[in-house]
Amino acid sequence: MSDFEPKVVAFVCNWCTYAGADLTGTSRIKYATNVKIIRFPCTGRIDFMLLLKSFANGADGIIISGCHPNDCHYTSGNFHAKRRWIMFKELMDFMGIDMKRITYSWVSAAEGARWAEVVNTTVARVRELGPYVSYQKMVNTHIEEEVTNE
Amino acid sequence: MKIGIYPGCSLEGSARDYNESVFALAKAFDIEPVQIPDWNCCGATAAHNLNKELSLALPARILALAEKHGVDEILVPCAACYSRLVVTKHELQKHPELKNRICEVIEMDYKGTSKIINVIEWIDKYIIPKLEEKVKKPFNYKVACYYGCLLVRPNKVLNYDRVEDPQTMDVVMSKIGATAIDFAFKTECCGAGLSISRTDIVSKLSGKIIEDAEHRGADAIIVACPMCHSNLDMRRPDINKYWNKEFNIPVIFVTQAIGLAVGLTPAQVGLKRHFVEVKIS
Amino acid sequence: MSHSDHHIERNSLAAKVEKEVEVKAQKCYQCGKCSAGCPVAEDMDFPPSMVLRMLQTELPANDEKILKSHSIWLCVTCEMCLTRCPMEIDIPSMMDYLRQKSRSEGKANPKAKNIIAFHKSFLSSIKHTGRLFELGLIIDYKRQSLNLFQDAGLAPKMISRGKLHFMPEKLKDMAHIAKIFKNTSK
Amino acid sequence: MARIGVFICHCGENISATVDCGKVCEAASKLKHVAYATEYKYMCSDPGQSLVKNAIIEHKLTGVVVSACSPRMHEPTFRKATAEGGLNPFLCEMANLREHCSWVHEKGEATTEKAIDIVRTLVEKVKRNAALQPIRVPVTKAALVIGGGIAGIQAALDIANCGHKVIMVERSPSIGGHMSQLSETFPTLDCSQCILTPRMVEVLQHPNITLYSYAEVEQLDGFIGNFVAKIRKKAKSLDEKACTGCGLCITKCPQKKIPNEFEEGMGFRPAIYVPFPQAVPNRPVIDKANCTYYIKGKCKVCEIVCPTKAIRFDQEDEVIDVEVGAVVVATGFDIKRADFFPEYGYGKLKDVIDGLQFERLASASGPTNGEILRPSDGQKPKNIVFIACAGSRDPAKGIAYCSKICCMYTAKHAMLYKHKVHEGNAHVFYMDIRSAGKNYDEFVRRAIEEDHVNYIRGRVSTVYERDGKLIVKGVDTLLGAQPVEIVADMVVLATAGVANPGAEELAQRLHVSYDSHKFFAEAHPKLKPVETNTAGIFLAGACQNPKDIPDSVSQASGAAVKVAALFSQSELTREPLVAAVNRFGPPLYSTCVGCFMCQPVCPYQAIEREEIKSRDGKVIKSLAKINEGLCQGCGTCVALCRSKSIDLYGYTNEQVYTEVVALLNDY
Ligand SMILES: Cc1cc2nc3c(=O)[nH]c(=O)nc-3n(C[C@H](O)[C@H](O)[C@H](O)COP(=O)(O)OP(=O)(O)OC[C@H]3O[C@@H](n4cnc5c(N)ncnc54)[C@H](O)[C@@H]3O)c2cc1C
Ligand SMILES: Cc1cc2nc3c(=O)[nH]c(=O)nc-3n(C[C@H](O)[C@H](O)[C@H](O)COP(=O)(O)OP(=O)(O)OC[C@H]3O[C@@H](n4cnc5c(N)ncnc54)[C@H](O)[C@@H]3O)c2cc1C
Ligand code: SF4
Ligand code: SF4
Ligand code: SF4
Ligand code: SF4
Ligand code: SF4
Ligand code: SF4
Ligand code: SF4
Ligand code: SF4
Repeated sequence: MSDFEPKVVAFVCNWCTYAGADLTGTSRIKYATNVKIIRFPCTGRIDFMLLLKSFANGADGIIISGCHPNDCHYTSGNFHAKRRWIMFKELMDFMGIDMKRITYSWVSAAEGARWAEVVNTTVARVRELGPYVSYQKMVNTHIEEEVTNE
Repeated sequence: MKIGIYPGCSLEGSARDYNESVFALAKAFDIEPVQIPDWNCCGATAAHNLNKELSLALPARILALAEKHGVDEILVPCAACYSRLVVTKHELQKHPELKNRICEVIEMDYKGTSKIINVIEWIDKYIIPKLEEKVKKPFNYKVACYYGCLLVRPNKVLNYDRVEDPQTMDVVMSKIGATAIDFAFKTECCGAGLSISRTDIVSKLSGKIIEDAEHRGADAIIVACPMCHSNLDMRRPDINKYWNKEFNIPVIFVTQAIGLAVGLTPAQVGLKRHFVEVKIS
Repeated sequence: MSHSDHHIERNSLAAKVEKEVEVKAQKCYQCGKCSAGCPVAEDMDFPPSMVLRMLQTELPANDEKILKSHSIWLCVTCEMCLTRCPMEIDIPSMMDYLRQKSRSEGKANPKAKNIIAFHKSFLSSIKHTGRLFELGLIIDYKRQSLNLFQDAGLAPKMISRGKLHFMPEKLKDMAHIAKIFKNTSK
Repeated sequence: MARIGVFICHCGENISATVDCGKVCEAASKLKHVAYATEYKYMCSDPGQSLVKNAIIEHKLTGVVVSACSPRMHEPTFRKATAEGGLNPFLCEMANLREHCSWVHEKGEATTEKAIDIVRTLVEKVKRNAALQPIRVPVTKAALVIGGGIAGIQAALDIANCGHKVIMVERSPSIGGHMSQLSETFPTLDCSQCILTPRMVEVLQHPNITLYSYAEVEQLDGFIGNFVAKIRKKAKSLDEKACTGCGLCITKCPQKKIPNEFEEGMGFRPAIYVPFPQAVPNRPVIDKANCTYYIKGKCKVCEIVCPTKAIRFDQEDEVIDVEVGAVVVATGFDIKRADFFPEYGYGKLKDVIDGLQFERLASASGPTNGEILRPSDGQKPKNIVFIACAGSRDPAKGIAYCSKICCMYTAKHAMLYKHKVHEGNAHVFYMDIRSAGKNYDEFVRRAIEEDHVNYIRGRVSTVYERDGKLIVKGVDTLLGAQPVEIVADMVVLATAGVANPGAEELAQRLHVSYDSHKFFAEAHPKLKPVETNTAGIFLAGACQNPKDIPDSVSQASGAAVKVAALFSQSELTREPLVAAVNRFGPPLYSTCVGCFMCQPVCPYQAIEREEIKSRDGKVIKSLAKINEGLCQGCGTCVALCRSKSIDLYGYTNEQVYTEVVALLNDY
């Protein structure tokens, strides 16, 4: 287990967290290489089915991060994201998704250090949890069976 | 609809005059309110000063008794009791756990179904509709309607009339021919809670009310609360001494005024029991 | 996480008032409207807004002053302050709580002796008869307050006007009242 | 077949010191559909950019991935280079190897691996990019200014002076707003009319401004650059061209006892009237609700006396459409009126008045010609009490906010009183003195130190009348809440500044947001204080929150610049990263099921309803449709739509799902 390197996908908004992560870079603050970022215009755009898709494709952890409440570039995109997140979280919980693998956070364009912290704590936590094979197995077996049936 | 009456301790004692006028007036209008059997004291100021649970339990017993006897509407002529009962009902409705606890204390069921009305509401509902035809001797006086604290406060709970410059009693008085003057002390406190223990404060506060009413040329102060009455009437010698004045404006219960207007005698409405002589009528 | 998520243990009187009667002293912005309208403010050692200010400090010395104050006993629960307070601070309920606390901690102001004596006599009258027996109350109060001559003229006048009963009117179910008193005595 | 070019930047050593660029280049060149991969020291330099241009041509590239710094830094640079190479600029993507990789990780295999993952992801994305065209929206270079107070006047003049047409709509018969009612203004005490009237006249005479007074905006359709406003011009019962403004009708109208709004009810006006002598336009209107002729069918005195026969009793409201490219909302505010403060006798006691009434008393053109006289008996008040925060900062009365202007005008009132009634005493009950403006605190200090206004810190509990005097019961909290009782002749309440009546309806008609107190809401509290949520609609003045004149004027000029900037081009070009609801031919038309769940979540009201009609005009289906002029591309609707009928250009479902798969799978 000790050489397990978790794969973590980060869905971030362009205006706050993406810019915040840029600042982490400009400030040369180091963090784990395990996290890779996908840029969205706003957390409001994030379709939570993407989370399932990510887990199915081998992600061990996920970060969702956008502007702080009331600071959304589009005034209320992050608010709607948050609302949908609350609903979706319950659904995923019900479906047996391990919610400890998902971090939902706010990182502003000025919080470079905070982004590094969010990344590092998430990676550490997911490392602790180990690879999320149970989910991948479940989804992927299903696909393979379909393929062999053809 | 069954209308009950909760007289409260003072109507049985120091405010017998009020009691007599309420019942005489009811009779004149063919209403027969039934006393809530075996009622107890509401606990008044003393209870909530010293013991919160007791201050809810005592009124709760009264309300539970009313419910038990199928009373839909309880007339509470004493403003202090009225306030205690409404506040208790409100508190128990707001806090279900508290309600359960109080039900345990009083060992009775309580649902909160009976409506609690004060004397003005009662007059409004049962007397006013038939008043016009019955007025024999219009009450042609200038009156200062004194509401006191407990008829309108706490306003958010009682939800009765405007808390500043209330009007309901003024309107009732105008229906029997009186002129209600504008009066700055309508809802100032008379000091009721300190009635016996701090006569000096009571004399000061009650005196202000009397002074203002007299100053504005009122012939009488109209009240709807036995506490207000005892402070403004029975305490008059103390007040006069404290203020070094000779105030002699009479203090009349709203039910007495209406009673006189519909032809009841001063004795029937208990006027002779007053300390300050009522020269009018 | 909300801004108010500070989990600091507070043991002040203000914290107790907040817990017991849901009155948040910190909401008071010291406008003074309560004191301006309070009928007994001028007789108080600390007008209501000052009591709130002292609570806000959360200093033991101020808490002590409040519990030992005359003010809390002079408040007549007229509700004027609550009616007009812009922040809707329930001072009357707070005063009720402070009085009970003051007495249970044996800190009641000596000047309030008569006021407390009266309330006690009142309750004891109810305890024994279920209703208020006014003559009994006056006698008991005089005994407790040793204020024998106060109101000497009142009783005879009341009697002559049929306003004082000589015998208490007792409830039928006195046992019930006794139980209620017992159940609520902590 | 896609042919993607990958350009790996060293950024001097910024990237290459930790990322093995050669290895990334090699890996990139092996990716499916990558036709060309190269590395270079400074991609953003001129030779670097030429590298992209030439490669596009040489290798017939269909997509470009510049693997360098953050797209927030150089995306425009490389999109431009891509366009210069003859490719649609939206077919260029940037892989962030610097801020998100080389700068945040140590040198090593994992870092290079991550760089490769990032490049792969963007290669997959760019394959699915569409060649987008910038959205061009024509701009109607005329602005609508709603409200003719000082804010509206300032905005209108500024825009008009930039050479653009302005249509000003004012609800009342004259422009001027509250400022026209003021006597003198803080912090300099100059005469309000003297500085305002020239501005009002300028509006009337400006060749670029069309003024519709006694008019209201009934409806606003369209979007930035292309609005259509429906304006109702209320019937003035007057032919404005024929009327010379002689005023004969006004003096002869027998109906004289109508409370004068301009004088705040402290005077009367006839049924045909001009609100105040300096009114603009200076032509009367007939107040139909109070005119004897309209009520009883008889009178017509005005018509008889009018020398130019200008009266038109049969005139009807007229509704006109105007086309504008931008809107400035400047409808101002109001103050809390009577019966709000029963404990102070406001609305009941004649000598308890509000701030605007005091302004009229202090105004040389007011009902008392500038003498401070109390309304009840016309006596000069010897003792006057001002109560600040009357209703503001009072959650129990529903207003928790500070009205911002009243500390200042209260100090001004007390000062004016002292200047006019030398022997009088002025007392101010206050909670805090909020005077944070240039020369403001000095002004308040002057009232206290030089004019000896008695400031008492504490709130008043009650005001009642006794023997013609007003008893004011307060406390001095700085003296331990010591009671203060003042026997006053007059009490002035600085009542809360509130939203104008009708503000909520107007906001709904304009589709702009408003706060819980019905004040118009800005797009961002700090960085977009003059914009609204709706592109092309701007705010000026006290309609946003209570403000004084300097603040109102500054904001109005700010709004004017925003409008002028918009009008500086004849077309608006916008990034085409907007959402769209899918459409196909019959029988399905779209997968949109018409639930319209997306409509309320859009922060920009960009989602409209479209009706698909059959040949005979019957509505077959209602579908969501996105107005690309309004959409800002946040994508909230996309994530929300359950039938997946909406997609966002630049971030399509296909693109983002592919990114996830590519990021996690090394193939
Ligand atoms: C008592 C008092 C004293 C003051 N003293 C001073 C002072 O000394 N110095 C100072 O700097 N500021 C002072 N002010 C503040 C000053 O009045 C405001 O800053 C200023 O009036 C704001 O201008 P405005 O144009 O935003 O709004 P307003 O003056 O309110 O003008 C708004 C205009 O819009 C019109 N309108 C409203 N709704 C509509 C609609 N739906 N359609 C069309 N038109 C509409 C109105 O009729 C009005 O003409 C004082 C305010 C008060 C209340
Ligand atoms: C402690 C503190 C906390 C604050 N917190 C907040 C807050 O929470 N929210 C808020 O809204 N506001 C806050 N402010 C106020 C905020 O900082 C100012 O409103 C804002 O900075 C003003 O912006 P400015 O561009 O006018 O001036 P500045 O920020 O001062 O910028 C002026 C610029 O001009 C340059 N400059 C100066 N002279 C010359 C010259 N001769 N030639 C060329 N360049 C020159 C300076 O180097 C500087 O870059 C705070 C201020 C302080 C002091
Ligand atoms: S406002 Fe929206 S777009 Fe902006 S950074 Fe936040 S979540 Fe992202
Ligand atoms: S009125 Fe309310 S806010 Fe004002 S001082 Fe009293 S308690 Fe505090
Ligand atoms: S309730 Fe007590 S504190 Fe409040 S105004 Fe009345 S006497 Fe004063
Ligand atoms: S018709 Fe109307 S406006 Fe004209 S004079 Fe008569 S009342 Fe006045
Ligand atoms: S309507 Fe006629 S009378 Fe009236 S102002 Fe105009 S021109 Fe003069
Ligand atoms: S500006 Fe001054 S008077 Fe007005 S609400 Fe604010 S603090 Fe009160
Ligand atoms: S100087 Fe600063 S701290 Fe002092 S009152 Fe003004 S704004 Fe407040
Ligand atoms: S992308 Fe955002 S702005 Fe555009 S229509 Fe959808 S919700 Fe509205």
